[in-house]
Amino acid sequence: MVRETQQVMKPKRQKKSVVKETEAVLVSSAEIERYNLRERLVHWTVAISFLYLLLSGLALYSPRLGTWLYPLLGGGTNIRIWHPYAGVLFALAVTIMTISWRRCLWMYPEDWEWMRYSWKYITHKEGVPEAGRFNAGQKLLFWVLAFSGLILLLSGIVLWFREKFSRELWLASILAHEIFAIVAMGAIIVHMYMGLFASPGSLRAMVEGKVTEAWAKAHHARWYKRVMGIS
Amino acid sequence: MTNGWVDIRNSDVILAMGGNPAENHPCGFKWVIDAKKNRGAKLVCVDPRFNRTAAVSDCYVQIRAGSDLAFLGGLINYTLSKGLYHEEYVRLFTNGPFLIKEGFSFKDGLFSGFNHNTHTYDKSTWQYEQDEKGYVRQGPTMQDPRCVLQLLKKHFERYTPELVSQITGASVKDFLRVAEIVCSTGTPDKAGTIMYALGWNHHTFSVQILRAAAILQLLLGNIGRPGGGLNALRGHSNIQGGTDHGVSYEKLPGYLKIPSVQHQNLKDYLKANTPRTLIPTSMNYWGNYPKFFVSFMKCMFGRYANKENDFCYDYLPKIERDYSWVNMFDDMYQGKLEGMLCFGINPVANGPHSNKMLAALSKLKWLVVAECFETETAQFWKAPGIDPTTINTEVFLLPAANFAEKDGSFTNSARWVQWKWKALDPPGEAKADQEILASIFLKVRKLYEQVPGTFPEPILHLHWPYNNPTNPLLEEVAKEINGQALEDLKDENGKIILRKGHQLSSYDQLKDDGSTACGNWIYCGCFTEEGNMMARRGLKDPTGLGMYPEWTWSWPANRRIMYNRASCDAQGRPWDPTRAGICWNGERWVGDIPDYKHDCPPEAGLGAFIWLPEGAGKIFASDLAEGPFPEHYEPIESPVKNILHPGVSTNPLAKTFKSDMDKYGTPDEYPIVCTTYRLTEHFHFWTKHITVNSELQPEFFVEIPEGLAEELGIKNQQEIRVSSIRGSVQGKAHVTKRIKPMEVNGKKVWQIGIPIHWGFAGRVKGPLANFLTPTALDPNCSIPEYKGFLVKVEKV
Amino acid sequence: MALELKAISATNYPTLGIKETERVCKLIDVSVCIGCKACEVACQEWNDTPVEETYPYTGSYQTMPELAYNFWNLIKFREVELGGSFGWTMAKYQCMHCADPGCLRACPAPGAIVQYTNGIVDFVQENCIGCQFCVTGCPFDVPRLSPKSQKVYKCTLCSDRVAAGLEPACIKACPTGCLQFGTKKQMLEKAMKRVRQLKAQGFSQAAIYDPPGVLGTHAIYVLPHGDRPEDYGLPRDPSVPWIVSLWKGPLKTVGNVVLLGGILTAALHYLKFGPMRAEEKTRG
Amino acid sequence: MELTRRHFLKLSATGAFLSGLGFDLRPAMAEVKGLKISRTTETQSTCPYCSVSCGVIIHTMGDRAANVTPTVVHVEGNPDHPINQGTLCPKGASLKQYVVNDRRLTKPLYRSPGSTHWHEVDWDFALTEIARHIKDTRDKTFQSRDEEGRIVNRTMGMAGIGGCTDTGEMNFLLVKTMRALGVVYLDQQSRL
Repeated sequence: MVRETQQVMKPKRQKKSVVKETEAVLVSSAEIERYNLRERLVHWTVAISFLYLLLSGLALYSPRLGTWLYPLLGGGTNIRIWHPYAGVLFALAVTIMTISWRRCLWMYPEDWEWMRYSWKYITHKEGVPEAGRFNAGQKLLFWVLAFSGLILLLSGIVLWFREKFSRELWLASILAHEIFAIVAMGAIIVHMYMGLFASPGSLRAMVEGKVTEAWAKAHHARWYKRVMGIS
Repeated sequence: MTNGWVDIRNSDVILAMGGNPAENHPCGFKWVIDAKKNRGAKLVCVDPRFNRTAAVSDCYVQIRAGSDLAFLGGLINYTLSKGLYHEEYVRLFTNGPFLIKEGFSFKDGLFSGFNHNTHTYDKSTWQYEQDEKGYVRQGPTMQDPRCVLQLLKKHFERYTPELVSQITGASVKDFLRVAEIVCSTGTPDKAGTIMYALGWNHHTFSVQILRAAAILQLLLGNIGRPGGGLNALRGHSNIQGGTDHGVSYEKLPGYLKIPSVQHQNLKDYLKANTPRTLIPTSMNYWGNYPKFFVSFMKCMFGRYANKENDFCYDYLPKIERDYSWVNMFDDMYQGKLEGMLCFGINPVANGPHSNKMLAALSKLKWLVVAECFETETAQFWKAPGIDPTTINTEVFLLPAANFAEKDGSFTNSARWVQWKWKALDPPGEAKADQEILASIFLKVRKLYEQVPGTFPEPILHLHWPYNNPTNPLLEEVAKEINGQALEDLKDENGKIILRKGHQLSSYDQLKDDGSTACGNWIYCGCFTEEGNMMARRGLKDPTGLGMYPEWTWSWPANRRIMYNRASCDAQGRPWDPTRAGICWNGERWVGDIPDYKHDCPPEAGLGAFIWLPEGAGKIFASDLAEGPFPEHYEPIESPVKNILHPGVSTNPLAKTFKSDMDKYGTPDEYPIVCTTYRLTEHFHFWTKHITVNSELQPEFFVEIPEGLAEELGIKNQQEIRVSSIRGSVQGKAHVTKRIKPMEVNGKKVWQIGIPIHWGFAGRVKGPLANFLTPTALDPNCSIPEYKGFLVKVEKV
Repeated sequence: MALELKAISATNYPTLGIKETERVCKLIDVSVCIGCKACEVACQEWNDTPVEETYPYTGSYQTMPELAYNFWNLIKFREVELGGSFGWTMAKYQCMHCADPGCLRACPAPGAIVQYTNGIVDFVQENCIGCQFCVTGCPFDVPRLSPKSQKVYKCTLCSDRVAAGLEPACIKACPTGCLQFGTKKQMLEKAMKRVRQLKAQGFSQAAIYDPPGVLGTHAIYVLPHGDRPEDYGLPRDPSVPWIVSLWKGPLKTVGNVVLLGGILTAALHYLKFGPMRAEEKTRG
Repeated sequence: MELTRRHFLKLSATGAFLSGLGFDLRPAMAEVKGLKISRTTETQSTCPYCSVSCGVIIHTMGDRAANVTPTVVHVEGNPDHPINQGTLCPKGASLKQYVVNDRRLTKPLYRSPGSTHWHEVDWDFALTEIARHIKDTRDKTFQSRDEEGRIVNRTMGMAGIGGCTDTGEMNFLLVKTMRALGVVYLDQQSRL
C-alpha cells in the first residue's frame, strides 16, 4: 500500500530492504527497537557536534552570550580553533545519517499529504494521517538542517581558509553562514523541544533504542504495523 | 657646503642637480621642503632619472648622465645673455672686472698653451694682467673685452638652449623652464642655492662642473648669502673631517700641501705654497701659510722640531706625482706595493673596476683591515670566482668599534664639528680604531727602538703625548688638533695674551717661530681653554636664520656661512635685510662670525673673499688643470662625439690607465649610457648587513626604461645582464617609466641606472655595481668617472 | 596622558568613563612624501616587529606588495599620469584608526579590539582569538594574522608612546614633515592650509582624505589629486562593509528573535498542549 | 588606576568569566603597555652614515651601574638637534641593528697565505705580526732619495686608506702615523 512496503516486495532489493526494515524489530511484546546502536551513535555525534557548533557559534556571534559561553567552552581561541573541526565532524556524521536514512527520510506524496494536517499534529488534534518511521515534519526538519549544514560547511570552509579566497567571497560566506546558522538554530529548537519535551518516549528511543508498542502505534502507526507484520 | 643644512630653508630657488638629496640626505632635505612650504621656494631637479627628489620637485628635467656641464653652461649663457646677473655683486666681489693677459684664447676645445705631447697646459697666458707692483689690472666697468666677465660671455655664448638640448637630451622647452627659475635669483631680494653631490663629482671633468656651478652662483650673487651658496652634500658622516685632516696623498691637515720633491727645504716649500697678494685690498689669509705649517710640524714632532732642522721638514715624505686611489691600485696591480692598512673602508666595493681591485689586492703580501663587519675587502681572497689557494696575501681582520662605542667628533657637510659620546663598549674583543692604530704604531716604534731600521727618526720622534699611549683619549687628540701655546704668547705691546701650555682659541694666534703647536689650523678654536667647543649644545639662534652659533662648533672660526661678507653691499648693508648673514653696525660686523676682518669698515674696501690672493670670487680660475673656464667634454665612454669640438671630444687632460685590465668601451659595442647611484633604503655597503634595510631593498636590480625593455623584450623582474667592457653584473630588471629615451645630437640614446648597495659579503648579496665602472680620472682631483659610462643590456 | 577606553570589542556595556579627551590624529601630507621609508623602519624598530624573512624584490621600490602582520606601515609607490604629467606617488599606508572602526564592530572577542577616547583603535593580542573577523570588518584591508601566533596585528598608532606623552615613532622619524601629529582639530587645520597652498600651486583637485563613511579617521591625508585617491592606493568612499553592518545589526536581532522566540514558543506550546503521550493517543 | 602589565594579563585571562558575573573590566583593559625606553640611559651621538649628521639618542639598558653591561635597546632622533630635529631616515632609524648585530666582528681573524678560511687569533699575535710586516716593508721599500738624488724619505711599499667613517681625531692620528711612517699612498673615501 505504501512505497515502503512496495520496496520490501521488490525481489532484487529484498535482502537489503530486509536489513533496512529490521531497523525496527520486535524486542518483546511491549518493546520495539526503534534505533540500533549505529544509528544512535551517529545521531549523538551529530547532536553533540551540533550543540558545540551552536554554542561556540553563538559565543562568536553574540558578545552577550559570549561572556558566559567563552569560559564554558574554554575561551575564544579554543572556540576559534575547534569550531571548524566540529563542523567537519558534524558534516561527516550528517552525511552518514543521510545515506543510511535516505529512504526513510525521503518525502513521498503521502508525506506532503501529512503536511496538510501538520497543524492538527501540533495542536494535538485528531485526524492526522498515520506516519511511517519518520513523520513528514521530522523529515522536513531533517532536510532543512541538512541543507543548512551544507551551506554552513561550504561557507565555513571559505572562512576557515580565507587566505585562499577573495574578500567578496568571504563577505558572502559570512552572510550565508549567519543566515543558515539562524535557520539551523530555529530548526534545532523545534527538534529539541519535540524530542525532549513534547513527545515523551522519543528521548528514550534515541538513548536506549527502544520504544513501547503504544508509543510506536501512537506516533508512527504505519511503521508500527510494518514492524509488527500487520498490514 | 658653503652654507649649511638648515640654511637651505632661506632659499627661494633650490637646484638639485648632480645629487639626489631626497634619497641620500633625507633629513637634510627636510629644509628644502621647509623652504617650499614656508617660503614658496621652487625646487628644480635635473637628473638622468626621475628620482625621489624629482617626485617632489616643482620642475624636473631629464638629462644624459655626463652632460651636466653643458646644461650649466647653458644656464650661465642664459644669465649673461639676458642680463640676469647681479651686476653690482659681480663687480664688487668677483674677478669679473679683472683683466686677463693678452694671448689667452680658446679654440676647438683647447685653451691657449696646450702641449700636444705631454697633454698638459702651459698656463702662462691664463694669468691676470699685472701692473708694475704686481697687482692685477682691472676694468671696473667690466666692458673691456679682456676682462673676465667679457671673456666669460664670449666663452659661453656657444651654449645656446638648442646646443644644450642637443648635448643633454633635454628639450629646449624644458631647459628654458629650468633656466627661467634658476636664473631668477640674480636680484638682491632673491637667493638661490645649489645642492650637488657625486653626480657632479664622478666625472673626468668633475671640478669643471663645480666651477661652472660656482660661476653661475657668483654671477647670480648667491655666494656668501643666507639661502644661497654652493652646497656639496657629502656622502659619509666624517668624510668632511677626513678631508680636513688630510687623509689624502697630496695633503696635510688643514689643506696644507705635502711637500713636493722640488722643494728640498722648508724655505722653498713655504715660498712655493704661500700665495702672493694680487690686489692691494686683499687680505690673502693663506699668506699665513708658514704659521699653519710650522705649528703643524711642532704638533707632529714636538721638541724635535726646531728652526735649526727646518722643523723636521725632512721627516715628511715628498711626492712628485699622483699617488691617489686609482693610481695606488694600479701600482698595486703592477706589484709595486707589499702591504696596506684599511681602516673602515672597503676598496673592493668602493673603487672603480672592482675586478681590478681584487686583482690588485691579491698581489699584496699583507693586508690589514679594521672593520665592524666582514667586508668584501677583508674577504677578497674568497670572492666569487677566486680560488683562495692561489692568493698568497696574509690578511688580518681586526674587529673595530662603531660610532656608538666611542666618543669623538664627526664633521658634517656644513663643517659643523660635532662631538658625540660613548654609549657602550664594543662587543667581544673589538677595540676602537684609535686603540688599534696606536697599538700598531707603538709596536712598530718599539721594533725600531730594538732593531736597527731605515731612517727611524720620524717614527721615534713622533710626538705621542697621550696619557695611555696605546689608547689615546680622543679628547687629548682633539686638544692636540686645536693646538696650544708652547711659549707665552704676546701681542705687539708685549702683553701676554696666552700662557704657555694653554689651548689656542683662534688660528690668528698661530706663529711661525715654533711657539705654537696646532694639528690642524682650520680646527683651531674647537677645543679652547673654555673647553670642548664641539660638545656645546646651545640652541640660541640670534639671527633667526638657523645658524645656531652655540651648537657645537664649525670650522673655520665657528663660521656658519662661508664668504659671508658677500651677503652685504659695498656699504655693509645686507642685500636682503630679511636675510642678513652679517652687517656692519658702524663698529664691527655682526650676525654670523664674519668671514672678514671683524672690525674692518666697509669703506676700506677689503676684498670679500679673504682666503683668495685676489680677494674676489673667481669666475676665471687658472688653478685648474684643463682650463680657467669650464668647457663641456664628453665622458671617456660616450655614446656621441662632442659636438662643440669633435676633435677634442673628451677632457684632454683626463687620466686613463694602460694595464691589461684597463679597457674602455665604444658606443658601437656598448650603446647604452649607465649611471650608478645610491638608494635611500641603504647606506653604501654597510646596511646590507642589517636586516631591516635588507628587507626594504632586498635585491640588486637594474633600472631600465620601458621603451628599452620593449626593444629588448625584457619584462619587469626578469633577470638581465648588464656588461661593460670591464665586467658584467646580473640582476632583476626594474622596468620603469621614470627614465625616458633621449635624442642626443640627433641620435636616440638610452640610459639605465644601477644602484650600488650589494656585494658578495652581507646578509643580502648581489653583484657589485663597480664591476662595470671605468678607471678614468679627473685631472684635478683624480676622482674616477663612475657616472655616464657605456654598457650593453641583454636578457639572461 | 592616560588612555581612556571608549569602545571595547564584543562588549555591550556602556563605558564607565565620562572623560572626554582630545582626539589625536596623524596627518600624511602626500605632497611632500619622498618615500624614504623612515616611517617603515621606525615602526619596526619601535614595535620590535620581527623581520622573519627577506621578501623578494617586488619589481618596484615598494618594500612588499601589501601590509604584513610584522609590517604595519607600508609606503605604496605608483608610477602614474597625474593631472596631465608624469608622477611618482608615494603614500604611506597603515591603520586609519576610524572613528567607526569596522574591525571593532566585527570582533567577537571581548577586549581584543579597543578604541580609546583619543581615537586610537588598538588590538590587544592577549584577548585576540585569531578569528580574523576584524579583517572582514576593515574597509582598508589593514589587519593581518600572524601565522605563528594566530593573532591579528596592525598599527597601534604607538598607543604606548602616546600614553606616555610621546608622538608615534613614524611621525617622529619622518624627515620631511610629511607626517604630522596632533589633535584632529589641529591636523585638519594644517591639512586645510596645505590644501589651500597646493591649490594655489595649481593642484586644483587637492583635498583632504578623511572618509566620512567611517565617520572620519584618525589618520588623514592631504592628496594633491584628491579626486583620485586610488592613485595613492587609498579606497574611494570606504565604509564598514554592509555585510558586517547587517551581521552586527539586523541579523543579530533576527537571531535573537529566533532563539528567544523559539524557546518561548516551545514553552508556550508545552504549557498549552503539554506532551503528546503515546498512552493517551493510543487510548484515544 | 595603576595597573601593571602582569596584572592586566591575569585580569584579562579571567576577564570573561568575571564579567559574566557582572564585574566590569573596562578599567583593566585600559592600555598599560610599558614604555620600553622609560628608564633607559640616554647618550647623545651622531648618526654615522651620511654627512647631514643627524643627532641621535642611544638608549641603553641599565643606569650605568657598575654591574650592568649595557646593550642598545633603541635609537631615536635627537629632537633638540637643529638639523634633524628628531627625524631620521631609514638608515638612521635602524641604527640599533647596526650596533647590535650578529654579524659584528668580535675577534681578530687571520688568514694565512693560500688558506681557504679564517683563523681566530689573539690581539697580541695580530698586532705583533702587523708591526713586523710594517717594519719589514718599510725597511725594504724606503726611498731616501729619488733618481735625481733629491731627498724624498718615503715608504713606497705600503698604503694606508680609510677614515671617513671614523672620528676626526682618528683621522688625524691616521695622518700623523702614516706620514711618520713615510707613507705616500694615503687616501680615503672622499676621492671616490
